[in-house]
Amino acid sequence: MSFGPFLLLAVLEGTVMAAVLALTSVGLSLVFGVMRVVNVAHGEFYMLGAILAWFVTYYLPFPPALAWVAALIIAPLVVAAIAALADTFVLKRLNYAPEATIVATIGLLYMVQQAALTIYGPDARPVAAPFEWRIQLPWFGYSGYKLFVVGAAGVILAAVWLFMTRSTAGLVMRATQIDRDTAQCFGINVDRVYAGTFALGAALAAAAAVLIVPIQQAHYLMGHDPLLLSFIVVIIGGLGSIRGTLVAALVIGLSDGIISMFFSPTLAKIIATLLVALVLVFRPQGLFGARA
Amino acid sequence: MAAVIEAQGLTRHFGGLRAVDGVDFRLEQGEIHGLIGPNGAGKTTFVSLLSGRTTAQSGRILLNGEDITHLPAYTRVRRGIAYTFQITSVYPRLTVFDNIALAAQSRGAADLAPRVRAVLHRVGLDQDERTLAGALSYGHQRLLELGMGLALEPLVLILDEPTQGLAAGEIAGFSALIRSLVPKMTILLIEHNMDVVMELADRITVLAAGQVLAVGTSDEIRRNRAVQDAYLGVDHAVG
Amino acid sequence: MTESVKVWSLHLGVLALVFAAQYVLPPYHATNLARIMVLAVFAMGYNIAFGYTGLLSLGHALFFAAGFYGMGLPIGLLDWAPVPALILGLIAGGVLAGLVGVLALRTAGVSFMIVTLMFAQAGYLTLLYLNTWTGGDEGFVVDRAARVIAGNDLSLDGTRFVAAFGLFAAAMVGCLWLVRSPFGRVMVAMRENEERSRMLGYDPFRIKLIALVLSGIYAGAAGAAYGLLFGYVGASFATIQYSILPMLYVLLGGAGTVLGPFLGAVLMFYLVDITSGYTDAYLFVVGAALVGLVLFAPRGILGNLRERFAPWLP
Amino acid sequence: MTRQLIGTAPSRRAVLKGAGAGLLAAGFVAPVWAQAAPIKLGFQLHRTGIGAAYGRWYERTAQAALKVVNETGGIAGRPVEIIFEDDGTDPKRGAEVVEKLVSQHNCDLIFGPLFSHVVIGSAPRAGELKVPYLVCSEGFHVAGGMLNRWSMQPGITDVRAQVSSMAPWVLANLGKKVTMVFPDYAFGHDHRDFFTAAVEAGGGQVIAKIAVPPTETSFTRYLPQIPSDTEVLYHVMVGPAVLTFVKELGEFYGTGARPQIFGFIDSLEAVDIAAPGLEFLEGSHFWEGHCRAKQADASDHETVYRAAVGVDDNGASVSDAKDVSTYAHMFSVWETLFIIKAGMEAAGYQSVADRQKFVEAVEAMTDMPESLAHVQGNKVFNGKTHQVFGHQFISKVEGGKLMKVHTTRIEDGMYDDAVDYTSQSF
Repeated sequence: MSFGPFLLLAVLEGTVMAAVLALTSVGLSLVFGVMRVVNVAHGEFYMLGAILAWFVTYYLPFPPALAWVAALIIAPLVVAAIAALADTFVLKRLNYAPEATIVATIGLLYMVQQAALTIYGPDARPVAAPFEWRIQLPWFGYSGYKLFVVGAAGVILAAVWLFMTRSTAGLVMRATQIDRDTAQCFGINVDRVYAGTFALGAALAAAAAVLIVPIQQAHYLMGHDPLLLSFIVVIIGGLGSIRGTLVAALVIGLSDGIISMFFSPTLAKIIATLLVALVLVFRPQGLFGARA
Repeated sequence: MAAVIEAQGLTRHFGGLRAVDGVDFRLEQGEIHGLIGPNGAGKTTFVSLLSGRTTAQSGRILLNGEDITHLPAYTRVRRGIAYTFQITSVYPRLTVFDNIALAAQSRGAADLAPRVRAVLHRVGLDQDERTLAGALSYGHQRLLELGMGLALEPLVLILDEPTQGLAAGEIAGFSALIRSLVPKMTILLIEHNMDVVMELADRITVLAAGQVLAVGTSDEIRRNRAVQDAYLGVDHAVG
Repeated sequence: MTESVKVWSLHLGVLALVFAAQYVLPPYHATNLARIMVLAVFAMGYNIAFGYTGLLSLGHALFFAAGFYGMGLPIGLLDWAPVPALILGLIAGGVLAGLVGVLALRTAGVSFMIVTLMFAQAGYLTLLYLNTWTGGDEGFVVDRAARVIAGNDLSLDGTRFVAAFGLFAAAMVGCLWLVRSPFGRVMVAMRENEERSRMLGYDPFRIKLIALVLSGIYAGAAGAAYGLLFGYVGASFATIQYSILPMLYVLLGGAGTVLGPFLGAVLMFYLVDITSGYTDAYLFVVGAALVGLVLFAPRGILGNLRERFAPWLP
Repeated sequence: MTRQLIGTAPSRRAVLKGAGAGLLAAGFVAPVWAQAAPIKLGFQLHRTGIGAAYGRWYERTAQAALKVVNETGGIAGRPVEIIFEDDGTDPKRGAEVVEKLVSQHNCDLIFGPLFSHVVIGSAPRAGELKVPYLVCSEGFHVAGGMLNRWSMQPGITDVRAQVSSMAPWVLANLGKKVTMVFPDYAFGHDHRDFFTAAVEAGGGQVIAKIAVPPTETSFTRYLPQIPSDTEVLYHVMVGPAVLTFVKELGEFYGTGARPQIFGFIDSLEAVDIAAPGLEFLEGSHFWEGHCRAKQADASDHETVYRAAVGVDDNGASVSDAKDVSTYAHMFSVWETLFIIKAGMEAAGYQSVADRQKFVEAVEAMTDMPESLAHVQGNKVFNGKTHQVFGHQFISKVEGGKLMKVHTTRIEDGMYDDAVDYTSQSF
């Protein structure tokens, strides 16, 4: 294939990846920003979203499109509820001590993963896309659903943006992020803000999974990769900075596709991982984040 | 007299705030030197510059004539500048012995136990060797903090508000202890309690808005009109 | 009885019991104990960094794997004798820990965890990338003929136990000596209050780097020994699981105690071994153990014991 | 651990046939062999971890084979028991499981693992314990000489044989210029190396080799690397993302021109070939170790086997048509159990003291004719390399079903011995 179409495909793929990555990473970033908690179980919330989507579409007697829409509503809600419980019964009791919460979320990761294996089983199962539509370009074909994913992710992100900037709840969250103690003095129920933030972060991951699951399959080990990638995005974007996270998701998503054109993909991953570590060492505020 | 520490044009700004602004300062061998000034005058920033906890933007710091401006804090400690914290900063989960030992072994591990016990004796904590530092009363923790400073066997001991939170009875003992340290050591004392400063200090430097307002003996400072206006009057009115 | 006598008799007593166990335990448990001892050495190394110095690393699998490959590659590719290969494995762990430390120790807390995690992940991918030599994900078998030291065949259960015990005993005595030394006290001071320690004249970077290198040497020694004693070197030992494993052992047994890592390794090993007999959900048990520990017993078993009954426990 | 003593219930019928109603009336219903100590076989099972999707079907096949063995007299008249232990698809745990099965459960031997790293990690311990270790892995590690005298692969052919025997047919029927897409780890490298060698030997050319990292979950961006003059696209993928790979391949080519596609069924193992998005596979070809869809010429044994395992004519579970089995691989578990039976009976196996005799008995095996014990087809065992050789199948997707179009000869997959285990000591 000649370079032009090759690049076009890389850009298309990169955009899809960026869209999904932005959703999962914003969730992670939100939790870190407001609560100062690094949630290692974030990938498992993503996985739960995908698995729940499978259950919903499998058992609801709706046509694929409707079943998928139902999954997009139900799965994030259920995952959010689970996250809120985890926050109330585990993280809150740890007073959100950074290191203890990391260890605890590692524990949660194992528990969720194993529960998924026991209940859902070891197989990778497909979820039918809400619609089947393929775009045929002169050089290659492309899934119309993937383009829809980009749009849907954009809509969800815009909604989150409006929520954070326009709604009272969003204002309260941002106030808590800036100064927890002062927020408490103003009568903000910080416990509830934290539980809500943790739930919202998890719900975003679950929503990303529902979007992706017609492209990939629901599998109990699928949370690992998005976790690492969203870590990378959140770090590059600057820990806790939502704007930086979005920019980083776009950059990482696009560059991933293009880099792997030039390097052995495994080598590309090694280099990318090392670069992220070095960014954290030498530019802890991230490449795009404002100074801490 | 020779200067142990000499600062020349020391400056440190935080954004628009001129915390320390071109301060010249001499600490003479064997003296107790008081450092006073209203809140926000830059006292803590100034001693942080001396001890190396903060880096200077310009100016020089000399220790016995040697330029230490760019040395990291831990090296300055080893060269003989000890700093005791304003907010008690002992290791609460370690024993009193270990707290002192950590300071003492910074000067070398030989004869550690006897040296630690000598310091404990000096600050009057002989009986508490095995106690966890966190279990000590606040006054004893201040003593422990001071003991850690002593165990470093420094040339200069910087005491950041050592009597803060102490009862009147404790302050007397504390003052006696400090007076016993000179002239072998040199003391730089930051203190809010004017009675303590006036009683202990051989000389006093007054900082205001990051600059030196006056230097002199306690009597000279008391009489200094500028100081009265800028500081003492306010202080007396409040206290 | 002075404290010193008490401490040494307790630890030497434990060592004597562990040594004697090989004559009492059925073969299955004796071999398990040999495995546990080597894993405990790894955990002791982790404990030096995390338990004593307060460095919560998520990248120790890298140093563990460095031991495996530092030992296995020279044997497999260059026909080295086992003893120099073991030593190279140990050095490899220390050198990698030093390299990672020089960079990662510029960060602290959460960033330190993530940076170490990233380095370990890069290390794992590198093992896959260099599959021509490392065997990639499959790994390779260490030739049985190469597992003989001075006529002692390490593939025999008795010899292996003694070899594992030798490493374990050396590691434990070394650890006990270290944490009771003045340097051990400074490590703890870094964990408790880095800023205060700096103002006592200690360079935090240097102290932490030394602790991390020592920790890496332990991990490397354990990895090299595990590969040599059990005859297999593989990239799976470089995965994140093997960074979490020693953390789990240490948290369970008691961070900052000399015997804690071993106790944690024994309990965790049998927790998995026994629960896997009843349910395939033993990972759930591991996860629940982690959550339960940080929630209800953050100091671990020996940590709690020390707090209540035995303040002298190192 | 799951204990399955199928000695009692299923065998009752068989016993009763001979025993007559009198015994039944007397309440004497226990099987005759209840007196004989059972033979205990350890099964190293990927119940959790990355291999769990295969493990589930391996366990199911083992249970089915066990039932048949016990119903037909057990091994040398003794009932057989299988003890399953989960290895988490992890080499360290794998070695511990070997230990546990042998030392704690006193199993006579061990079989069943699939994933190569588990096999390689566990085999040294099996050798030290001097316990037969029969793997169902299709890896080249046994015949490659990396393992030891106690490790054997008598139930399934290895990758090298599979791949080499495909090349002549692919070159003759699909095209000469081949592009390979494979996972960037050991299993994929075996494909790359052995298939490339075979293609070059046959006068063809591998024009591009596209290695995909094992952690990848999306593949479209690798696909433009397929050169446009490719005549045959050879693909093999494993892991949970296989369906994604095949779907994206379909999207990529869409309705445009595309090369011939030849895949290893591993890319679609446990996946319904009629899943939406896979329509483009119509007309493409697959290697199959065992034909998933029941073929017109299927033997009676095959019918019995499907019924016993509970698999329908499409290769899916009889209880859930969407639950597709790992049909192309799991027969190896079945056949291995029957080889264990034959080996033990030939060796006059009594107790663990006869383990060496058992290995020697298996080493002495050569021809394995198609039968209920060898449902996949007849095979030839090479005692020196401990590796079995057999037929391979090439199927074409026709009407959403895999229809067999070619069966290779056993000799097609043979190669020079890389090792002689019989010269090694026990």
